[in-house]
Amino acid sequence: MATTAESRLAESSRVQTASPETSGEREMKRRHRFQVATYLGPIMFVQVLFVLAPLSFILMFSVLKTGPYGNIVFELTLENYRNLLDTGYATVFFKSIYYALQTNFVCILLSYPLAYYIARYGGRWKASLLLLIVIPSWTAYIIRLYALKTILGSNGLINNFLIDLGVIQLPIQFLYTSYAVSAGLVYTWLPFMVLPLYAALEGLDSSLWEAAKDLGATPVRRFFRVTLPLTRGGLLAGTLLVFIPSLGDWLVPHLLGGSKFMMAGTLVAHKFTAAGDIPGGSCLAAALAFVLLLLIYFVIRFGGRESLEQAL
Amino acid sequence: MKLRILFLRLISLVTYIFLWAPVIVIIVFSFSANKYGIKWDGFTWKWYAALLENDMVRETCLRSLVIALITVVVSTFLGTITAYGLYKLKFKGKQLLRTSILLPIVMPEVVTGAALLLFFIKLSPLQLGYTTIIIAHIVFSTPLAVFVILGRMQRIDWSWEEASMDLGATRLSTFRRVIGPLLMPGIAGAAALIFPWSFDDFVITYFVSGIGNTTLPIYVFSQLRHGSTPVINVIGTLFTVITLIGLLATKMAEKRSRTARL
Amino acid sequence: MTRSNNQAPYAVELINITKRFGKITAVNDISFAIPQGEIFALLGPSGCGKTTLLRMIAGFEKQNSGDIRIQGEVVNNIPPNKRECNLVFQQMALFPHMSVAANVAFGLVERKRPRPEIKQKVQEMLDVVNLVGMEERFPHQLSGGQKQRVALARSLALNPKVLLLDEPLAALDRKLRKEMQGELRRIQREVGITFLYVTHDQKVALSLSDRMGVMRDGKIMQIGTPLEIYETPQTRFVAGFIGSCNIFSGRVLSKNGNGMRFEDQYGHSLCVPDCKLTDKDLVRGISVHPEMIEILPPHLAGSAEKSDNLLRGKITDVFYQGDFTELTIKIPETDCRVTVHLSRSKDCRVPLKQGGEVVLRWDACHSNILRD
Amino acid sequence: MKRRWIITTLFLFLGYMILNLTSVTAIAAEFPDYPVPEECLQQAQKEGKLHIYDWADWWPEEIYANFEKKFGITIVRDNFASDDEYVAKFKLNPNAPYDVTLPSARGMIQLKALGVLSKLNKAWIPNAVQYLPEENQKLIWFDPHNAYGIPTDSFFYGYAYNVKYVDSTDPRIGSWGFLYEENPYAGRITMLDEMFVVVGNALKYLGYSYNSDNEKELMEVRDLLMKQKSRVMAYDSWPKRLVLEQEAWLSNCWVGDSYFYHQELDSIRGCLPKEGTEFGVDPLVIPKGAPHPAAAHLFINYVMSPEVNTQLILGIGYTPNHKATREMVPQSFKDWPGTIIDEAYLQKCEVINEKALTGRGLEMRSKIWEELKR
Repeated sequence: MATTAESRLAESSRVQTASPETSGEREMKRRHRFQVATYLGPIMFVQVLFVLAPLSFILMFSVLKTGPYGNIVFELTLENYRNLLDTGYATVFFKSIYYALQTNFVCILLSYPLAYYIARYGGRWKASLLLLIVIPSWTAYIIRLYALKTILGSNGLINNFLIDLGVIQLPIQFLYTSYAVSAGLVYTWLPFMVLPLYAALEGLDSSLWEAAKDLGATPVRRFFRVTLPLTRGGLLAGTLLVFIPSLGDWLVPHLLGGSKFMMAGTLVAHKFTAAGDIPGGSCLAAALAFVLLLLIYFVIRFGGRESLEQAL
Repeated sequence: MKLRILFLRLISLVTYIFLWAPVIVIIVFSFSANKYGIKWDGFTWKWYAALLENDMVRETCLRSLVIALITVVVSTFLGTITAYGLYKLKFKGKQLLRTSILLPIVMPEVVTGAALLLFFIKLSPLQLGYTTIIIAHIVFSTPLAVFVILGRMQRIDWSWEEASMDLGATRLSTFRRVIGPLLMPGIAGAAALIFPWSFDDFVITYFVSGIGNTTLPIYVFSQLRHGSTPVINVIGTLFTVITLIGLLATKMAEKRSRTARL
Repeated sequence: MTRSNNQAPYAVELINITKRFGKITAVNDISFAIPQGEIFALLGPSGCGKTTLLRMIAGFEKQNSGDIRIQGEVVNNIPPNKRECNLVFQQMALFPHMSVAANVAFGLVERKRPRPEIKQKVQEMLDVVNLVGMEERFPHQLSGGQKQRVALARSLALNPKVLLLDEPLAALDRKLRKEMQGELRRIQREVGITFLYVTHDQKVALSLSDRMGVMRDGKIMQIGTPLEIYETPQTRFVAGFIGSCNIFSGRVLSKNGNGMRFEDQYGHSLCVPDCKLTDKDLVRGISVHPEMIEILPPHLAGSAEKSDNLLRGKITDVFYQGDFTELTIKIPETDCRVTVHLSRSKDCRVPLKQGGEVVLRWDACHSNILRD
Repeated sequence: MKRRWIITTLFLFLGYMILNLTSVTAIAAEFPDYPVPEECLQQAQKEGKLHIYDWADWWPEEIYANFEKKFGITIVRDNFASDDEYVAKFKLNPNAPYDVTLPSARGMIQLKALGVLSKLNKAWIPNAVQYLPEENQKLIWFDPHNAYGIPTDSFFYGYAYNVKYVDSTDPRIGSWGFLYEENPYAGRITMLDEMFVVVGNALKYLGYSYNSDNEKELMEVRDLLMKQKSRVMAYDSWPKRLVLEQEAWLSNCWVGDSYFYHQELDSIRGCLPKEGTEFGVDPLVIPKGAPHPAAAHLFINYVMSPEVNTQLILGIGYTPNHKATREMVPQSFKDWPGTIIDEAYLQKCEVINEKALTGRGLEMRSKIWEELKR
């Protein structure tokens, strides 16, 4: 009995060494699998259960019907997607994309010089100057939007100031215009542009500028040929961090735009609440998600994933 | 050259004013006697007194604080081990996992909130409440933690880890004594990002909150609907001041510990 | 530092070790053993698998097949933190957030030794590496050499059965490297621990080790004392790598009383010492160290003895190196170039200028036989 | 390092402790002079808790505080800001565990259609039975005999205007036309941010039914609203601050709101348009599966006692439904347009119904609204 077991053991060990996968390799694979499970199991669990499942849930709802009082009828239909094309939601989407792009552009215009200034001339105040950008965003977002409302109102600070200066006689209507919405969006998301840009600019070796200067580039050319291309990653990351939330923003058009127009986010919220059309809302949410994923895809494709992740 | 710096300074100054104006308005008007907190009608402390009497503010504030704390602890922990796994291990589907981790950040909050809400009530045994709020916050903030900590990991010399193991430390002890302390700036950075976000989140919380767990932002929102009340300005002021004090304190502590070391 | 007497004769034994990364074989069926108390250097160009081998011994990589024994005990399945061998990293890997003392104490704390013992051991180790008084410094406050000493002390503190060193001197400047080499030898004698030293710098390997192995493409080419390796490299790789030898390919034509007659690929007839152990068919070439070649003016060529090898050539390059001068000499009508190192003390009767005609001469016994 | 962890854990623990401690311990109640069914009271006190889902910052806080004090029952409140939000909550989660909710008529219609309301136990709410008038009940088509909901007040829509800026001699004042048609106050007008209300009142102005689902009529409304939009400053359901700061001069609102604006700012006048408007009620309803049904009935009975209801009406400025409250409110309140409604005006009003809320009517309204907000 013992001898047979031994011989079997010997045989099995022989087979092991003969096979291309040795025991060492197998042991390594097993340990590797165990490590993957330990370190990444939890996040996979969270991702599958609370990200992928809910998002597919949204997709599922988007092909259902709405009953007369807004109840969900479990009947498959593509009507929601058809509605997407012919009820002018496209206009809302395009308009939101336009606003988001505008916000993004203004953010870049304001943040680039700022980030550049801090990175190059900040000296020992760098950290403090950065904190000064971040701290306002730690005061509740809604409270700040209301304060912005106070500033922009026709009896607000800007108008009073201008009237006192004698620049204008009658208050200008800032609040509840598209300008107010843009200002609100820029205000809210500006720090998210400054930080990645700063990180990118800070990482630049100053000898690069010197080299460019040495090679006779003018400041403008130096900027466009050296600085800008090298901070592309930060710019892309900032763009995503600003573009996405401003596209989906809900409160800014509501509070600062006087609910006079909707952005994509408002529309989704509206569909879920006022219109009471959950399948329709799901469909819009899916469409919005799709548009964004497309965008991310292009950013990753042309900007590189690393630059994006690093800037995050 | 001079002109360029001047121009940069000017734009920076304008941007700083733009960022800080609303905050300063909040702080100034929290002392204004004006009933709607939108005009200067003389100095008063009464809104601060009113805050003390307001149970709702205290309760919601505490609630938000607890939610934010739990979120920070869980998501930095999850973020750390995930970042570690993503950084150190090679396996099939890693890129897919990375992309899927990005998803919650790139989805508009409205979509995330709506999706989670539908999921919680239709498919999960969980009642809407603290658990769902915290889960939703963790879902959103873990990716932030992962990428912030991953960024820090790229700056760590990994021979430190091997050196520690080589000197007889177990994996756990290596993490506790070597990698953990070295990752701390990243973890702290992630926490500093997540805490205010979680504390301040309106959209996602609005969707997934249940009975009797109104958080501070939701309370503030419902209060502000009817015209801003000065008490809200007081809350805003207190937060700004507390943040500033906290930051100053950490700075001082850092400085002292640095000098002490030398 | 007393060690138990009933120890195995070898500190480290490698038995048929093979390691593959995907399709690439990094270490290919290597076996050798290092006796107790020896400094063994593993020399090879970068990418030859020497670091992989070291990491396998330390336990950070797992071999695909073969056994590793440390003092006779098979350690294949023992994780790095349980192996009684320590690694000194090339980048030193001092923990930046810990003081020198804390760094040195790290492993002892991990082993839960009592506090006084740790303290004493740290002092002892700092004493060995000449760093007493630096306990409270942090790594960023130390110079390169000091960091190296701390790294060494940190590993030695655990009293390992073998200390693995991964090019620890590569990051240092020349002078410091030299100094640290001496220090390493001194420390090794003092603590009596077996060192396995990996390097790509043949000078370090030659001067530091008791024995050394030369590696190439995952295989050990030759093992021996530095003298053996330097004087009698067996393959042209070793010959070239260890001392930039001149190599002549060819075969042995005949054996005679004084030695063997060797003809290289260009038809030059050279004299090679007869090695009793060598079958003449195994000789594939010879190597000659450049410093063994003498330069004579052309008219003195006739004065050479029978055992001498003579070649005529033209100087193409002259490199002044300080303690010696390196000459490149081309043998006319062939592609053959010979390098000669002319020491300053040796008097040379030839004007060293480009285009000058010279005769090269070396003694037959300085021709070393190559087998590949 | 270790100490930091301990502190963090402690903080978390403390946080949870304090969260759990916030409930006030029950205080034994002295019982009021209105009928309280003994059985209901006993069960309610055993339940000890009441989950209310109602409008944010609307009803006076004392009503809840007094109830808690009186009966020793802890109230947990959640708020919504619009009927839509309210309905959406139940649509997404039909089992939302609330005991009492306060929708408007529209919300109640939709909830009833979703089948999530439970029938009231009339024996437990004697006050409601005693004080609710008959005449309204004919209009409230969706809930005959108040079987599912007890209307605490009624509401009508109108507008408030500021005589300091608005020409009070304009002959169109008194009609919806003043708000919807061309006027010199462009950029100073706010409209409610409510789809059914804005569309419905426009229909009333044009002489059609509030609930019309006629395409031609609704298209007319669309044109009217699109033209009006250029003059609108904001669609804001809570324009109080704008009105009182005199940024908005002409403001679409609930009748009760204008009464309060007037209390704070003398130059504000209210108007109940002569073309009629929606007549609605704000009923208290109990969802199916409410965890504390007795406490819910107790609360409804409490709110329908004359004193509490008067306190409520004076706190919100809406039209009283309650027979006794109508007598108890002061004369100045009675004089404000729209707070006390006569039978003749009521005939011009309509209650919202399924023609507007479902099918073609809803579809057209959504389209108009989405186009308006594009």
